[in-house]
Amino acid sequence: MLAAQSTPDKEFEQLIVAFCCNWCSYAGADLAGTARRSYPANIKIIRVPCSCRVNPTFILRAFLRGADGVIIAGCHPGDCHYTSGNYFARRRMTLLMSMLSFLGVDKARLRVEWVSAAEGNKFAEVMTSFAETIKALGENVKLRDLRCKK
Amino acid sequence: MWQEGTAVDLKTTITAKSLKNIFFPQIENLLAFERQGQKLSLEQKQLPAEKTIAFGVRACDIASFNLLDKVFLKQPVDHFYQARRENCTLIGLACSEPEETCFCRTFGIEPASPTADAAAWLVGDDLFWQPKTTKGEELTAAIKDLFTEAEGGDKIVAEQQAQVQALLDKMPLAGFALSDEECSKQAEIFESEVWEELSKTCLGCGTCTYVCPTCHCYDIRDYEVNDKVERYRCWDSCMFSDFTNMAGGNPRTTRLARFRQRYMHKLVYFPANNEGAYACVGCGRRLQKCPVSLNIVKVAKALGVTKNV
Amino acid sequence: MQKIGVFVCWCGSNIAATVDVARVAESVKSIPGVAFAADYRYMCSEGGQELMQKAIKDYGLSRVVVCSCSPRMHEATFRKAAQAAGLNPYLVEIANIREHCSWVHKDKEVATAKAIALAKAAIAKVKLNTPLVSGESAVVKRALVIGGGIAGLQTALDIAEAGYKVDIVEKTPSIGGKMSQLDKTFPTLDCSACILTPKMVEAATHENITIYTYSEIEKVSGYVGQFEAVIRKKARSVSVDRCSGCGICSEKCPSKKAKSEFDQGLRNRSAIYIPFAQAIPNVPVIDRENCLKFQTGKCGICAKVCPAGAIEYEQEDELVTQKYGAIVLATGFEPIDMAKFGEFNYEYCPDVITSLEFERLTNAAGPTQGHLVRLSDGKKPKSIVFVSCVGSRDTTERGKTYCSKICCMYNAKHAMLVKEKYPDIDVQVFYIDVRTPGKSFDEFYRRAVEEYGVQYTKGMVGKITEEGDHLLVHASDVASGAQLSVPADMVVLATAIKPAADARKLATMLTASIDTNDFFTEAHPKLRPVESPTAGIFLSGVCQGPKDIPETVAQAGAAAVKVLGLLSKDKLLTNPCVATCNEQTCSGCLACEKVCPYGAISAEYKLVNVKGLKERRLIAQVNEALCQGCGACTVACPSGAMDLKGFSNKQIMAEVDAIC
Amino acid sequence: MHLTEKEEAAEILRISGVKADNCMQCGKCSAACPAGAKMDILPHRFVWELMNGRVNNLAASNTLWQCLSCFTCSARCPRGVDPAKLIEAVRLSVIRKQGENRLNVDELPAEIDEMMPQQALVSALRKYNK
Amino acid sequence: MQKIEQLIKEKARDLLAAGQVTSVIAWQKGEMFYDNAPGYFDNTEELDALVYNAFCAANLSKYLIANTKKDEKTAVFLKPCDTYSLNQLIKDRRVQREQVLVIGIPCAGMVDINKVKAQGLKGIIGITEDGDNLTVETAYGTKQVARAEVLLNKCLACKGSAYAVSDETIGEPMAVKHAPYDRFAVVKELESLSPQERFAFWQEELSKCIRCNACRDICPACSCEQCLFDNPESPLAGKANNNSAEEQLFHIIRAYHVAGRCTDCGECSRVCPQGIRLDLLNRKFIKDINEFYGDYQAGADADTNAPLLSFDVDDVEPGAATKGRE
Repeated sequence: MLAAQSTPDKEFEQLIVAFCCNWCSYAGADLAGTARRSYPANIKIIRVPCSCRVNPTFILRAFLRGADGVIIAGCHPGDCHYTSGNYFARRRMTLLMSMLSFLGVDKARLRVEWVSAAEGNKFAEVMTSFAETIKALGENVKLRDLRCKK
Repeated sequence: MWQEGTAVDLKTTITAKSLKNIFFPQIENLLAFERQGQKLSLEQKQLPAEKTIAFGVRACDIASFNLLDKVFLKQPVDHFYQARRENCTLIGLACSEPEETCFCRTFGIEPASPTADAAAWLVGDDLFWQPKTTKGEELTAAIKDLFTEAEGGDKIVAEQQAQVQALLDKMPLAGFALSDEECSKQAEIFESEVWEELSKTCLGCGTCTYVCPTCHCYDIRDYEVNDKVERYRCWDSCMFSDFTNMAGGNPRTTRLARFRQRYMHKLVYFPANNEGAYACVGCGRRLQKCPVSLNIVKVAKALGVTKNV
Repeated sequence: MQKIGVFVCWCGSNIAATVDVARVAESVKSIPGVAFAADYRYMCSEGGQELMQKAIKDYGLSRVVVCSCSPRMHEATFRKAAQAAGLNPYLVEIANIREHCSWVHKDKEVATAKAIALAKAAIAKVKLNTPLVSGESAVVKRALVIGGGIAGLQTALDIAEAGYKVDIVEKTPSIGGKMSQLDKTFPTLDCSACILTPKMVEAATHENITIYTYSEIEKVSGYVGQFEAVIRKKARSVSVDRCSGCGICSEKCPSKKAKSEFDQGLRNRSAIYIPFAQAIPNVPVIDRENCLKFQTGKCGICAKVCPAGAIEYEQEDELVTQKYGAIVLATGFEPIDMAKFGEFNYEYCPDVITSLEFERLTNAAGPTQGHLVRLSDGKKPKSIVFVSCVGSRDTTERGKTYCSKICCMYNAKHAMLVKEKYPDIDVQVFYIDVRTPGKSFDEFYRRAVEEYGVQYTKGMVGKITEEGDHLLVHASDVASGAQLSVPADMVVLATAIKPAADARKLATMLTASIDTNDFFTEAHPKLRPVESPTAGIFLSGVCQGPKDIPETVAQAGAAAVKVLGLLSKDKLLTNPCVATCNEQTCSGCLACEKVCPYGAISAEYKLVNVKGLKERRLIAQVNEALCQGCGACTVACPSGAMDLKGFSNKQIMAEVDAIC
Repeated sequence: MHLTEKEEAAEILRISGVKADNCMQCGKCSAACPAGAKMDILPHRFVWELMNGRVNNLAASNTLWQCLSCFTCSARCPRGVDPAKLIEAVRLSVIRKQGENRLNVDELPAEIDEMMPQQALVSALRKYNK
Repeated sequence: MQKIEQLIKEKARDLLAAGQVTSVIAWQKGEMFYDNAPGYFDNTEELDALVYNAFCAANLSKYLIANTKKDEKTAVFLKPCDTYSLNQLIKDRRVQREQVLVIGIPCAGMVDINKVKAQGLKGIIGITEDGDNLTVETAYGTKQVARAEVLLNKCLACKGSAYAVSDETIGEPMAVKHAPYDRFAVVKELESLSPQERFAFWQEELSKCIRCNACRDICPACSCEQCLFDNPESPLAGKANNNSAEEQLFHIIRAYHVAGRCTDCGECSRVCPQGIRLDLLNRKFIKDINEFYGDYQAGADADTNAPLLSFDVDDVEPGAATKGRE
């Protein structure tokens, strides 16, 4: 049975995947850009039409491939461009987070945030605070496919 | 793998999972290759070289290794299997309390006298030991101070063997025997309409193939890992829907076809290619583990290839 | 093998300053499938697009990745450019290395590494792009305008003039909105009713315009070109056809204790009332809360006295369903509530009033027939103080952070009107900054000071207290540094303005974006100020942000032109990134149909050929016209049969793999 | 170490934690200040001076001692600036420079003069018992 | 249970003889007495192989999927807990209700042969039921065993004798006598552990998985035409777990797919050849759904919307939900 051991070769370089919904949080990220708000560079944003497009298998795949943290940003409940998208996303992510925690994976590695198109500052703050949480948690060794880590 | 300090359980007659994975593990990386520009570098995984001892192997599992040898050691030889097989000394342990699902005698296997590198009998607290092959001799020599000459050992062992035979005769599957002549009528069995009825309730899950000690099918896949590609081998089951996915399509699309193939391989095709040796050792794991209790005994009876003994 | 062209944009220095664009182009060259990679100073410019088109032709590129600014900015531009070069526009992917990289990371090394990672993700995704063709959906040649103020009227008139049908839905019993409450309007001081009433009549009589007053929007569904709105026509309890507007019923009505909303509560009105003289339609409405007939079942005098027999107590709310191609939001504004501003003593001193109440006082049709008198004792005031920025420019949670823009002008207007009619009244205005920008506005304000002797004092009013029969205004004169306690007979507060109360409810209904101050967010503050990001929804008037009447009318016209741009098309290109169901793996459980917000999924029995086996199965079908591409169904589908074109499971997985 | 006036002003702003730059000089704090009449430098000008790096005239002003710390100005300020805290900060910096205290505690007369307004007693205690 | 078997045989004979149904689904005798298997009975002669005793745990509702595709009428004998699965299949449109004749049969709790063996009994030849005890006849002598001690885990969490859906019923409802049992007890216990201990528990438990897919293929809620893991197109297809991450991945996704549709019938952990406690994963989801979105029993009826296919405007926020339970 392969024990998952972490190999802290070089200074731990965290890798965070952010799924941002095109209408709100992606626009919030753009606004954070235009306002020149900075946040850690190891956060990489994937654009999805709505937070309800994020399939838990994408998140598990990201963890499997070595992501240390995954954050899903969507519109504030009620403001979704597709009326009910983020409500479904909210339920799906609540159950997924609870199950990951049940399996012993640190719950804080997966986070859901509601950021509107007008909240550039909040986007930058959320990303910075998430990066700090992940740095504190250290490298993700529990859900990582040992063959895939670079 | 046994580590220091873990208790040894010799009581259970048959293990849940078969022992084939000590020679033919469920997943195994065969080789890896990498492309630098136009050059392709090949990295052969070195063959497992560590010496191992398998203690407490039942007669049926030992017989299954002989069947697996017929597959993996025939040309072209599977080096990985061969390396593991040669580096391992098998010590058979005779059955003292057979299960009701055991029918190893149907295939001419003596539960009480295992034919491994060395045989052992556990009677009460003392263990009787008898080396059989050169490897067995070497091992016995290496640990000879553990042994004391057992006088009258044969008598006690023979007594246990008789006892086992008597117990087995009481079992429900005692009278189950296959007629070689019936099993060789390949076309007739293939056309039999019994398959329809039998295969209807099969789930097509693959438990029987993975717990069976003699099943040896595997799938090879290339796994893209960053800029390297690893070729790895893993068990596969003929019961899975995509088992025979080929370039041209999938010849066995219905569950009936897959179900029939599984049993015909055990009862008909394998004996035809291997001098009449059935691809089954009667360990009974399938009888216990199949979710819908389908097994070779029921199929054989339905096909009418049994003979009464 | 794909032939991918990668174009890395400098964006002048916006990207090139913190991202080594040459190294990005260089490092992607080694990725299998990339046939061409180059960096260019301005990819969105003429030259940039030509570079791309030339490369597509010369290298026979099958896919294009542009590493530049946000796709929300120039995705359309690059797609058109690719299309012009003969490549399907949906084979272009954008890597956002400006807003998400160069602008937010200072260290060049780090930013370049991230840009390369984002480029790799885009390349991984573009390999799996499939050529898509936009579908078409018909456009209903009818527009809906929500709100009957000057903004709604102007937009409706401009649309109707172009020959399209327009419906106006107004919440209050009459169109006219806040402008109908004003006395004079700046900068020309012409009477508000004189310039508004003709527009109201024009709208009422225009054959292309239908007006629903005393009505609200119940529900809106559908999407651009195919909206469907349900309008709730609240029961007026008066028959619009038979009523002649004689007003006898209002006179005779015994219940007079309701406060008139039109007069900002400065006088009462009867339960059956016409809000103001020039109201259109000139038909009264029964306010059921205050009507004795509805509350106690007795009375019924109005029915008896009505010469035309137009009173219909049993009238019920009526739901009208109507299809529209475009919807314009013109919901206007309201003054903020003074409850949190105790220091001005608004609730206890009747002589401390808001500017809108002042408008009613000076209006000839107002409660005092235009005579400027104190509300406490009815006497003529000898001195009036105007206070600017009450609740505006306030970063605490009491007020609004923004400047309400119109108060400085109407303060000067009020000051001049008082001085012109009653030269002996002392008028003082306390201000922080007088903001009267634009054509002839500053001259207007200076005229109040130089010709009419209005006293402007720079300094915010701190507190208002009562002293005997007059008020004491405590302020400071920031210029001289002195503390003032100015006696005043009347104080007018220029309160901040906020969007109408039900703006947020409408935003949810229309899925239009709305900001934290409840103003509707425009698609782009500079380039698309009159459109909502939600296609087919347009913004007219103060609902989009504080503005005065000239700007409102200008923006109303602009919104109308945008609507005409939409309605003039017979067919609209629909978004091709819609869901699609793989018949081979669909097990017909229709979990997708339950999560689809647009009801775009139905089910049909079809003969499906799965690996040679023909079977009759229930298969989910996507109506490509209704589907908006949110993707909820793709996750609800356990077998992965439902996928989304443009954002397919494999594409997103490829991006995740490329990033991790 | 001897700070220039500009540095001292910046230091006071830092200690008080007040974001003086938010001030738009609307004068509402001075308008509502109950002790404003007797102050030579009204609160809004107090903030203005500090914003522009001048503190000496503030240290010499009587505002420091007239201010009753009733915090009306801070409550009313529409920009969330806290003038009372700035006045307090300057007052503290003055008190800490020994010898410049206005009144020594033991100089207070034994029995308190009944004409002394209650408010003055309270603010005096606030000022001295720091 | 003997007389119930007789009633079932008569019922099946009448139905087949009258041609009301083309086939009947029930249990048929196996080689030993405890390995009864689900069986299709198309004519009355086959009926003597029909059996109903303490070893008929298999949930027959999933077999209806195949039959209702061939628009024939099928009769099926369902225990109370199986009827929930049928409701779920009807809700997922995998079974056409009008082509199924559901006959509810009482159940006094099914016996787990491994628990019998765990009591030290080997070489079992026969078991007879009398009242609350079982006499077990083995090659080494006979022994008395109390039924309550050898019940299947899933019967300990029996949902009562009511049928969620049935056209007709046979016999009187029987109660399952077992010690009081909280089906979430183990889940709660696991939740109280530290993340490290939980991870170790699951890594140990899931490492036994040999990916034989029995859990997926027996599960009535897992009824896709082609499963995600078999579909070469899907990026998650895979035949074996290469490391602990992939083991967890397979089980999280399998449990997630049936979340809100799992009726807690317990078949997955019954058939797992490696004895992995898979029902704990499903019960964790059920416990969460009950806690966050109100008690929900999948299959209680055939129309209420599954929790993951509906929403409420003021649902709990994802982060908050797991606060406090580190």
